Amino acid sequence: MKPRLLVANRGEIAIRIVRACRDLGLEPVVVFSEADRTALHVRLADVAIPIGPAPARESYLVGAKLLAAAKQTGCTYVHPGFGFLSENAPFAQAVVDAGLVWVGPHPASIEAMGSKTTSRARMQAAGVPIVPGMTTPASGPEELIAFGRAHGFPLLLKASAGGGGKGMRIVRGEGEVAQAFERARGEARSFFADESVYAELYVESSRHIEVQVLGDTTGRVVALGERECSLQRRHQKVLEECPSAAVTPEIRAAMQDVAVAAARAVDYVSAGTVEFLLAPDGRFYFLEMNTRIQVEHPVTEMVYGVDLVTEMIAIAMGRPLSCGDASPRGHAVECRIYAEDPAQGFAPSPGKILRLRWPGGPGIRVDAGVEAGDVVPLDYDPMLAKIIAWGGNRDEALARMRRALAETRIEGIETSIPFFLALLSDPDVVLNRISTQFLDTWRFEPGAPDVALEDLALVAAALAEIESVRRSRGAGNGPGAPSSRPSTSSWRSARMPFGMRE
Amino acid sequence: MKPRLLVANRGEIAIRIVRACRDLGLEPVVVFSEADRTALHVRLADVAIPIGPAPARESYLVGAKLLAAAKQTGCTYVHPGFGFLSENAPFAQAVVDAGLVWVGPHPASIEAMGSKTTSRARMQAAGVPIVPGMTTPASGPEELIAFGRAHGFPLLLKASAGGGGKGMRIVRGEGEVAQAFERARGEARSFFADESVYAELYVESSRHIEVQVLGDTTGRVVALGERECSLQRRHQKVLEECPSAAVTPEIRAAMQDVAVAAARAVDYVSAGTVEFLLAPDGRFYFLEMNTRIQVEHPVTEMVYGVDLVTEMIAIAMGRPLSCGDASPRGHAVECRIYAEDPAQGFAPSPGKILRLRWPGGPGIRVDAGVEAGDVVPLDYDPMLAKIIAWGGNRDEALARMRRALAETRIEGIETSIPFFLALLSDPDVVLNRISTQFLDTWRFEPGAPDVALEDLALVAAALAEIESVRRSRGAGNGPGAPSSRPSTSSWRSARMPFGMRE
Amino acid sequence: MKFRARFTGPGEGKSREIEIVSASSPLEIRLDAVDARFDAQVTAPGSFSILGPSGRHAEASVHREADGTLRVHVGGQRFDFEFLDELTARAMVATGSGGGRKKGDLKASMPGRVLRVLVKKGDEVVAGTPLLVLEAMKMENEVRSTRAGRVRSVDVVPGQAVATGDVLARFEPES
Amino acid sequence: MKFRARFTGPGEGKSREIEIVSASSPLEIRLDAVDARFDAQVTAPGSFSILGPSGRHAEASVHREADGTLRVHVGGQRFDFEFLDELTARAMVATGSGGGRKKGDLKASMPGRVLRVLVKKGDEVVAGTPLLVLEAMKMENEVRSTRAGRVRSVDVVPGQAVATGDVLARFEPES
Repeated sequence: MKPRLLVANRGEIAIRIVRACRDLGLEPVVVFSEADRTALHVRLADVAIPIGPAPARESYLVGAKLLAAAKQTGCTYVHPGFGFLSENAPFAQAVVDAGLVWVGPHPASIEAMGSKTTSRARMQAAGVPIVPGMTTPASGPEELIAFGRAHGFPLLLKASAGGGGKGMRIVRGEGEVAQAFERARGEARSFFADESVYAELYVESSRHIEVQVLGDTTGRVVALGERECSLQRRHQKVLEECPSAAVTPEIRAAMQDVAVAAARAVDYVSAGTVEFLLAPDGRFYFLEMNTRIQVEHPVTEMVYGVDLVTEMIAIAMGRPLSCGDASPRGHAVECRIYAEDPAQGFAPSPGKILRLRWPGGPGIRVDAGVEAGDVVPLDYDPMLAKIIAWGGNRDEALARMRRALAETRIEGIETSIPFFLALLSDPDVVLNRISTQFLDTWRFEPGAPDVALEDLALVAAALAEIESVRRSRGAGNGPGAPSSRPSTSSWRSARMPFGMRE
Repeated sequence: MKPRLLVANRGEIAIRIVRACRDLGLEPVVVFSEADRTALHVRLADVAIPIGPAPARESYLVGAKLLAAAKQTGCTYVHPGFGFLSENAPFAQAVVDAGLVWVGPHPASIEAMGSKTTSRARMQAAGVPIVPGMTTPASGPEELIAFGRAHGFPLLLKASAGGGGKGMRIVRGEGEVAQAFERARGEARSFFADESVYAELYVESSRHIEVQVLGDTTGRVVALGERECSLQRRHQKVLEECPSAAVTPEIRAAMQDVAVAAARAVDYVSAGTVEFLLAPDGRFYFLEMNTRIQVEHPVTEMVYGVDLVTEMIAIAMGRPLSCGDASPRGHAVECRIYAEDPAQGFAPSPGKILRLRWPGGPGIRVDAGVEAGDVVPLDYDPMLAKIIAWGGNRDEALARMRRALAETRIEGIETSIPFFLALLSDPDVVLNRISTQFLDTWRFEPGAPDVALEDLALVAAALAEIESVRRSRGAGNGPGAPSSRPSTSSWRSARMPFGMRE
Repeated sequence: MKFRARFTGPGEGKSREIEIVSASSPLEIRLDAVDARFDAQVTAPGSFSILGPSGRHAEASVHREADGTLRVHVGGQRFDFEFLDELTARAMVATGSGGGRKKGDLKASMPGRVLRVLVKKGDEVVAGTPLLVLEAMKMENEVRSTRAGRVRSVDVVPGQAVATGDVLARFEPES
Repeated sequence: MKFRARFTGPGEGKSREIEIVSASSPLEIRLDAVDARFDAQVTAPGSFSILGPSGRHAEASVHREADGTLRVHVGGQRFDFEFLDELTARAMVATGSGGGRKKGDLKASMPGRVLRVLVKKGDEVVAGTPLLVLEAMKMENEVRSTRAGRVRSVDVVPGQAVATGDVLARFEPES
């Protein structure tokens, strides 16, 4: 019998892992909550085990249920995907303790990188550059001025007890320090009941760049280039590229060395990502390490010609790295297609997908979690799919992505595709003039309506209306009766296709 | 306004050209016969022109209609795809004469390579190796024996007026010559009313290997490696690879040089393919040159990281080659998915596609000409799509292809997918022990039924039957009424899905 | 059959007239009182392949939204119409009424759970005033006012689950 | 409801019994008189997601062929059944008859045009004898006999268009 691997996840990444298993000759076992009984990751599976109610905390987040499913089906391996329990060190340990193989880093590596403060201290000790900052609260304005003189302005004042951007304040010169210190303390007190504040160097117009690393059980650790992830909305990546057009060969070499050093410092095994903040002057600083596969891993795969998920599994089997010598070719870009309406402030748009066409042809890869007819549940992340486009260079990759997005048809729910079509036509994006702040101010404007299309739309609407009237008169029993009947589901009543004669 | 390009083809290759236009910023104009009014290549188009009745000789093969469509829509370029008029020198000339740009080689190059005998003579003059053969009919057994002594046995006796394998006879030694000569003459007389026969060297266990070439208007000609196309059924390629696992670096270098020399000999511009017969001893012989894009071009694209169709268009625009320095990476394999039933001797299986799922994920490319709901017409080639799988090496590419084929679901018509799944599991195919004769004797056997699957199938059939009975009693007016109604179409009556409650 | 289409999405307020003289093949259509040549083929329920003048082609899909709007996806763009038949259109012209939609109601554009209500009865709001926060798909979504007015009633409470189209609050518009 | 399934494709001639004790959730099924646990969900008309013992899962789609056969695509495999309900099954056992299909008829398995007819009434054929040539999708397709027998009638002529299921010829089987 083939060795079995438990896929401890759902949706698109579960399908990604199912495919990796099949490519390697393993048999994947999937799990599903009650909301996912007929989800695509189950439909594609040969073995599927129920693990409880829809809420993730009662199913996908319950380690004991996942372990029971693995035991029941005779699995040898457990792959956590991303999200859910993927960076949960106690679960990774429980998997190991149960005699199973965890497809990921040692629990201790997850633990070491799990806390932002601990990991920074450990990285600093390993010689990894971090954003210069005070390690204790500022005693007063003088200490802030001294810090500014040592590291340069602007500074970012932060509440020691803070988070989520609250109580943060940018200080652009010595003259602003005294007033800013008082205000930041006041805000810290009112938000967090703790007036301690400290300063970091504030890096303006910075980019989010991350390096893919892979380590095997022989102790070898390699870096497979970087990804450009600066286009973020609400701190959520929306579009990623490989390589970054802002990263020179020198920066890349230095960043890769640092990333490998960071991984080595925690005895890293498996695939991981070291995130950096890249300043416009080329300096870069460690942010954090993600001890799992990333959503955006396909852009690296297409450029380096590797399969990171099969590599993770092979490493977990004890095999040495097979892609240590991979070299980059061309450029890849990924768009995360979400069920949300960019014309309505990105409001979630769950519901039934009435029509669906994914793009195809040269340079296009689609990793989808849904098909036509599927209902996108409210219970989980609204990512429907990732569309990845490869081209010989960045311009070709962007052109192919625009073509692929225009070819895609998703009806019944709204998606982020119109947003991406507008974003990818923006001159700043085309010319790579972006930073992590770019989308804070960029506004989505749907393109001007095409007059010829408006005519075609009117014709379609009028024909549908006539059919609708005809049908309501004829009581729907003739040959032109609706082939899709209304049901009581709110999705369907909200978005009902016209029943037309074929 | 964007420059426009007329896509003088239909189906999958028309869509391939539409995508290339969009990737380059050109506007494609498609044409359609009455059978194709709602075909996918039309549905994906922004501009579509009708060119007449279903039979190709009244639509896609009528040059004047294509030229009129190009004129009417202000096209600058005409891309012929493959098949139809793609290797028709008079049509290419008519395009040029109409002041349009032909996306392909000079009409004179098409002409020069169009006749098998003329092209061989021309290639021989250019120093290209061809299979040793007599250029005049054999006067008697003595001449055949002399030829055999000069070039070796076995010989292949052929009728001078012949074709299609009729009247051919293999002669393995001098002792067989006399009798074989008499029989071959007799067959030639009865089949072709002409008893002339001649001999060629017969190359046993040979492979069909072809080299991709590209020439631009500056006179540069490059070769982009070879494709392995030995797996053929009825002289029709069914599965292609890049590179060929039988081609050593030395053979590749020599073959590429010969292919470039062959192309130069006819002043070749655009993409073309030089086909060779490769003997087990490593010697190779020119067969013919295809002066157009090939069906199997995607395997070269995936391995070399190039886009041959945009390259053809760019060359037609007068641009220099952009991919002359491309180098290979990994291995790609293509399966041509046909609407035919391998369990019924590959009988055509046209009809309505009721359900369709294409594969996705890493390393998979799908170039499809149809979607769910489409009716595959009887009028044209039954190729539905090409599935292409890339992997780091041949084994990985084959594993991914098996996974992709297993993931694919096409219902309502039969397809060649079960045939490919069996073929790709054959040890001879896996170990690359193939030749052009391989499929002559290989027999498709569906895999042994899986007992657990049989149980699941029984449950599904019983539930469908119960619903069917329930429905016929309830007259179909309840909430569980059929959502797809029977119609009078023969496709639909032949293959009717059960109407089940959702 | 003649329709007056009032645009409710992009190009809101615009109005055009379409008359289907014959819906069977070949189509006879008058657009804003001018004869126009189109060919429309149904490819699936509510889906059309439409050929217009000069070979212009697009796929169009028509859906009816919960509020009766016709939403057409065509060539990557989206158009929303309200269709008024001849009688309704004439009546509207006569009474000057704005059609059947109650513009004073705030309806849920998605299903979710009310996390916070940020306004109360009698509050004055302007375009952009945050009204309440809905949770759906693991995200908080602030619902803002699109126009100025006064809150007439708040119809939900924190913690309440709502479905698409449920009335969340009612307004008395300014002027 | 109890069915006797006779396999007509791979595994031809095999027979199994399935009883759906309850078709509503949870399913109650007896396979060959043994209770079995399955969960079946309809994912589209005629399409099911079926979970069997030990988590074994597959998608299954059921189509009814022109001759009444139930064709099930499941997990990449294809099964063809004839279903006999209890009465028919009992009658079959009583009479020893072979079910409703006329095995002596050669039917068109595809639509096409008859190019050539290679046999005539009274000819003896064996398994593999070419009977006629059909043209479809630009290809010539030789239709061969699957068994030995004598031609009772040829029901088509060259040039004739045929639809799937049309009778092409009739046979008197040997013995």
